[in-house]
Amino acid sequence: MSPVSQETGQGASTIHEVLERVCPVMHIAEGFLPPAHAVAWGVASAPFIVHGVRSLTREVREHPESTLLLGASGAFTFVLSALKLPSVTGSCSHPTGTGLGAILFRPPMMAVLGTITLLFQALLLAHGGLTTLGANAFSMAIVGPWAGYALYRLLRRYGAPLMAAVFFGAFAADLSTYCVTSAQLALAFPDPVSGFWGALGKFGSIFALTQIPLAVSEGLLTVFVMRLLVQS
Amino acid sequence: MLPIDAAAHSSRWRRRHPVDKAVLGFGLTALALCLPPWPGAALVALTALAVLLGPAGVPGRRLWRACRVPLGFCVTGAATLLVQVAGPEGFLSLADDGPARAGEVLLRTSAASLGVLLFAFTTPMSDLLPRLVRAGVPAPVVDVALVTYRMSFLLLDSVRRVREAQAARLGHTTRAAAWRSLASLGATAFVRAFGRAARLQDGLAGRGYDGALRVLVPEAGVSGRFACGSVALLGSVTALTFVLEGPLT
Amino acid sequence: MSEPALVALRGASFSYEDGPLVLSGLDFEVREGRALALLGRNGSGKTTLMRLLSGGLRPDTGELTLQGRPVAYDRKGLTRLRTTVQLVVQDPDDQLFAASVAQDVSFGPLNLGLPDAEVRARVDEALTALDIGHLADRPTHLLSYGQRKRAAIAGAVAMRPKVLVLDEPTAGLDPDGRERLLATLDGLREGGTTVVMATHDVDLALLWADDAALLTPEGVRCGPAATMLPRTGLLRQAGLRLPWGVAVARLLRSRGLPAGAAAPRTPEELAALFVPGAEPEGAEAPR
Amino acid sequence: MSEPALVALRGASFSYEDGPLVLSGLDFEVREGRALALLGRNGSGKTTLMRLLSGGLRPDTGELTLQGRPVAYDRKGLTRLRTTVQLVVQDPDDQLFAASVAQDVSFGPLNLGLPDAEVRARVDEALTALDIGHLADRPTHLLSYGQRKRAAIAGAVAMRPKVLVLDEPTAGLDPDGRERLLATLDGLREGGTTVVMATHDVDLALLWADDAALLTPEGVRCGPAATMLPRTGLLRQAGLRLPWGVAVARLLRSRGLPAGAAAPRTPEELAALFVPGAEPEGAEAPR
Repeated sequence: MSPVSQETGQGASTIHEVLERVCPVMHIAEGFLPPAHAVAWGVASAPFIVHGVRSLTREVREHPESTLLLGASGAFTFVLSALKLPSVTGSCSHPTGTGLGAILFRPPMMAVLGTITLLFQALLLAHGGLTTLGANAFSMAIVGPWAGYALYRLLRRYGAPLMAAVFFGAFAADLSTYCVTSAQLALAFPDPVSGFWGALGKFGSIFALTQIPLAVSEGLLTVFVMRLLVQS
Repeated sequence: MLPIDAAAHSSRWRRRHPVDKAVLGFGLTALALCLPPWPGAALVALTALAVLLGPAGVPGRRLWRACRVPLGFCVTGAATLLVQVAGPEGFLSLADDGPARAGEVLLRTSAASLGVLLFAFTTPMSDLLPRLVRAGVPAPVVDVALVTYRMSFLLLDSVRRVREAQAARLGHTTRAAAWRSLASLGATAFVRAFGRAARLQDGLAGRGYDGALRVLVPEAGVSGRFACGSVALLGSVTALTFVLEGPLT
Repeated sequence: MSEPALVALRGASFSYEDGPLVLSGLDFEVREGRALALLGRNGSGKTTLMRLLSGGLRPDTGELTLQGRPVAYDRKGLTRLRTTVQLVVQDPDDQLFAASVAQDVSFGPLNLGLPDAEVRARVDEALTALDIGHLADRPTHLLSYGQRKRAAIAGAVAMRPKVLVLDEPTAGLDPDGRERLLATLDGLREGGTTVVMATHDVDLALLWADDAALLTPEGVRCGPAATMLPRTGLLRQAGLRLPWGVAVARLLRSRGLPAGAAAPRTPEELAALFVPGAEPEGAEAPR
Repeated sequence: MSEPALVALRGASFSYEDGPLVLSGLDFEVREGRALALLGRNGSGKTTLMRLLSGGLRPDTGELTLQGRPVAYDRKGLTRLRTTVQLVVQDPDDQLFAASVAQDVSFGPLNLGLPDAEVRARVDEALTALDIGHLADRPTHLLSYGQRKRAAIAGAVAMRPKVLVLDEPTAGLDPDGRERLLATLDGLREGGTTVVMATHDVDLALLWADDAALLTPEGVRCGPAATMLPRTGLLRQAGLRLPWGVAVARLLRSRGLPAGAAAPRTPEELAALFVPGAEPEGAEAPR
């Protein structure tokens, strides 16, 4: 394969490259968490996912045509998280898509769509994992969307302009996702000396601090996309 | 397309019931998590690798390519275990048991990943998703997942073509252009996804679409022999771990 | 013919929400066993007409009848309609939703409430009719365009419709693929299915169809293909051109070469008009 | 011609990841001012070849040259390539991503870093060339298929490429739309753009192209359209049929009617082969 490379700033030419050649995906990998933690995060996610499944089932029962629309939303979430995000600092990452998804489809739906996306990423791309599905769902499909959506609604209620609310919503969704990931890792691997807080510092500086510029990028992207969507 | 997906559809074990492959693959993953990493996870990894490359017939190159992805995360994550914060030797210092912990985590992750990959490389989504209903997942969720799966490929394809068209008009040469391109790519993907859904709705109406996506599950039986063999294999790995644990540690 | 048409629209008008009238006071019928080509320019309402016929849209005024009886747009009426008329849209991706070909084809029969064994039999039958039995377990997203097109048609055929309506079935196919598809359609016709096809291609219509229906601004004009398609004025109204053979025969005739009045459908038929004789080697008919 | 080709591939091979070789050891060139038709069956690699020419893909081996100089796949080299060769893909929706037609067409010129006035001038020029000046402010999703196709071509034309490569530009257009598009392409050619077109339609290729390139399993075979397209064996290798006019002329000739050796492109040319004389009324040429 020799598609014209990303590095020269040109288009990717195979899906494979669009997806994974460029930069790492920040899902907790298969088997990375000890069994007790994996189970605990699964239990913590369960009520949110069950709640999401209930509202999805209700939605489909009331509006049968929404099956296809929800499927389209899922595909959009999946594809969005596969795009490459140019960062303001030059490093790169994928958008989480959780902020945009939460604003467009609401957090309960995102709990289900996000989990489906994570399942596909685990089985089709080896991103993330099944044993860590609970933990990843908690950060990406639950905390991220809820945090982003909450901030978005709050800002809107206090009269912030739409695009400002969208920016901070997406920013918060992205950043909170990675803060939770760092905390999950710190809980599983406390520092031998300074314990949880030291570990949080370590993981945070790798997974959350480096994410701040990327969260800015995701906020900007979300604003641009929303602006185009509002236009058309 | 997606290499794991393509491999699964042409897998030698394609005809096996997903439960067969789940018992073996997820069993190995469970062992990787539960057994002591040394020598347990190492044994699990070796077993999974042997099954993948041997009887399951997965090409080594494809497997390696799929493995590279999680490895990046694991190495970064494991590296943090090498250092400790605020110890007696300064703010950041090497942790005494760092290499051991990092090694254990790497072993466990690799072994667990190989177990899931054994399932993923041999079981296409078309065999798995419709059966989830029988496993208790509500049908509407499975339907949505089914559409998500199908439409993701269409959408990825569109996104690939749109990106290339943008590149052809120099859409990635400057940072401003790259942002402009990415934003319109995201918006296009959204519009495309919902346009597709609307047209699919019309396309399916004639065949009686009423919101439920009923499909016939491929015929395949759970093989008692395969399941017994898998359990026996898992048992031997466990036993071997406990036998070797003493001498090796 | 006193027998009622298999499917017919009587005085049907239709407009999309907030849009202008697409079809107005339209009469149109599909007769059993007659291969029918539906011709007209882009935007003339071909697709709308096909969706009205297959129940995807409901006429604003006028009615749709099946074997003389008006269609009721309730569950029972629609089921009757769907087992009589099946539409295959132009883009196969608008019809394929499932992860594998066999699963997709099974969707319609399952919705009819048939038992699994019967569904499986229908799926096999449809895949065989479309010559894609070997693709049954293949995922739809790994198929070529031509294969996806066949899979989409198989999904409709599995409903065992009396009438199969195809929107531009040969669009995007290369000459070989086109020829194979036409052969497949001939097979379906022999099996008793009435086939209707929308197309831009007058040469194809003349070659393949018994009857031609032309959508003009003045309404739809139907008749035997061999008498409809040489009518220059009518074709011009429908935004179409004369078929090649007809155009050449007319030119040669007007220049004094003697020839019959038939509308030649292939180069062979055209040549035979002028010089009756055995077929030579090496000259293949474009279809 | 000793002048180097405008664009050329030399010994180019390409395969998609994990896939078989699509093209191997391919030599292909586009000569300035020659209308070139690229023909071949589905899956023969037409689209891949066009993506290689326009820099969307990079050959695994061999090289792409612009006016004799190899293309460097860095930012500067690709910019040079993309201001020389522009590809218009088959589905216009893959190329239209801005909200309005004018915005979409301005995308390329803006990325060239041109001043606003110049961008505006280029957009106007491109819209005029494609005859869609009146659609400038229309949202792209409200356009008809033919209009979207024109808008997509305008986006490429606004880059002022020396070579415009079009993938099946007439697919999905009705005869009128097709004729208008061909007239537009003639206009672009008169303006100095070299046009390359991939198509399945041998009649169209014979009518429109100066040169024809046939993709066969043995490689690509190029030559003047009038000598390439009557070659039955070569066409069969490429999965194609003889053009209508050629097939009829050959049949008539083989039956003893006297005629020249030319490949007739229209019914008129065909008729004139046998009965030279004035054009009669009422028989229009299908294009």
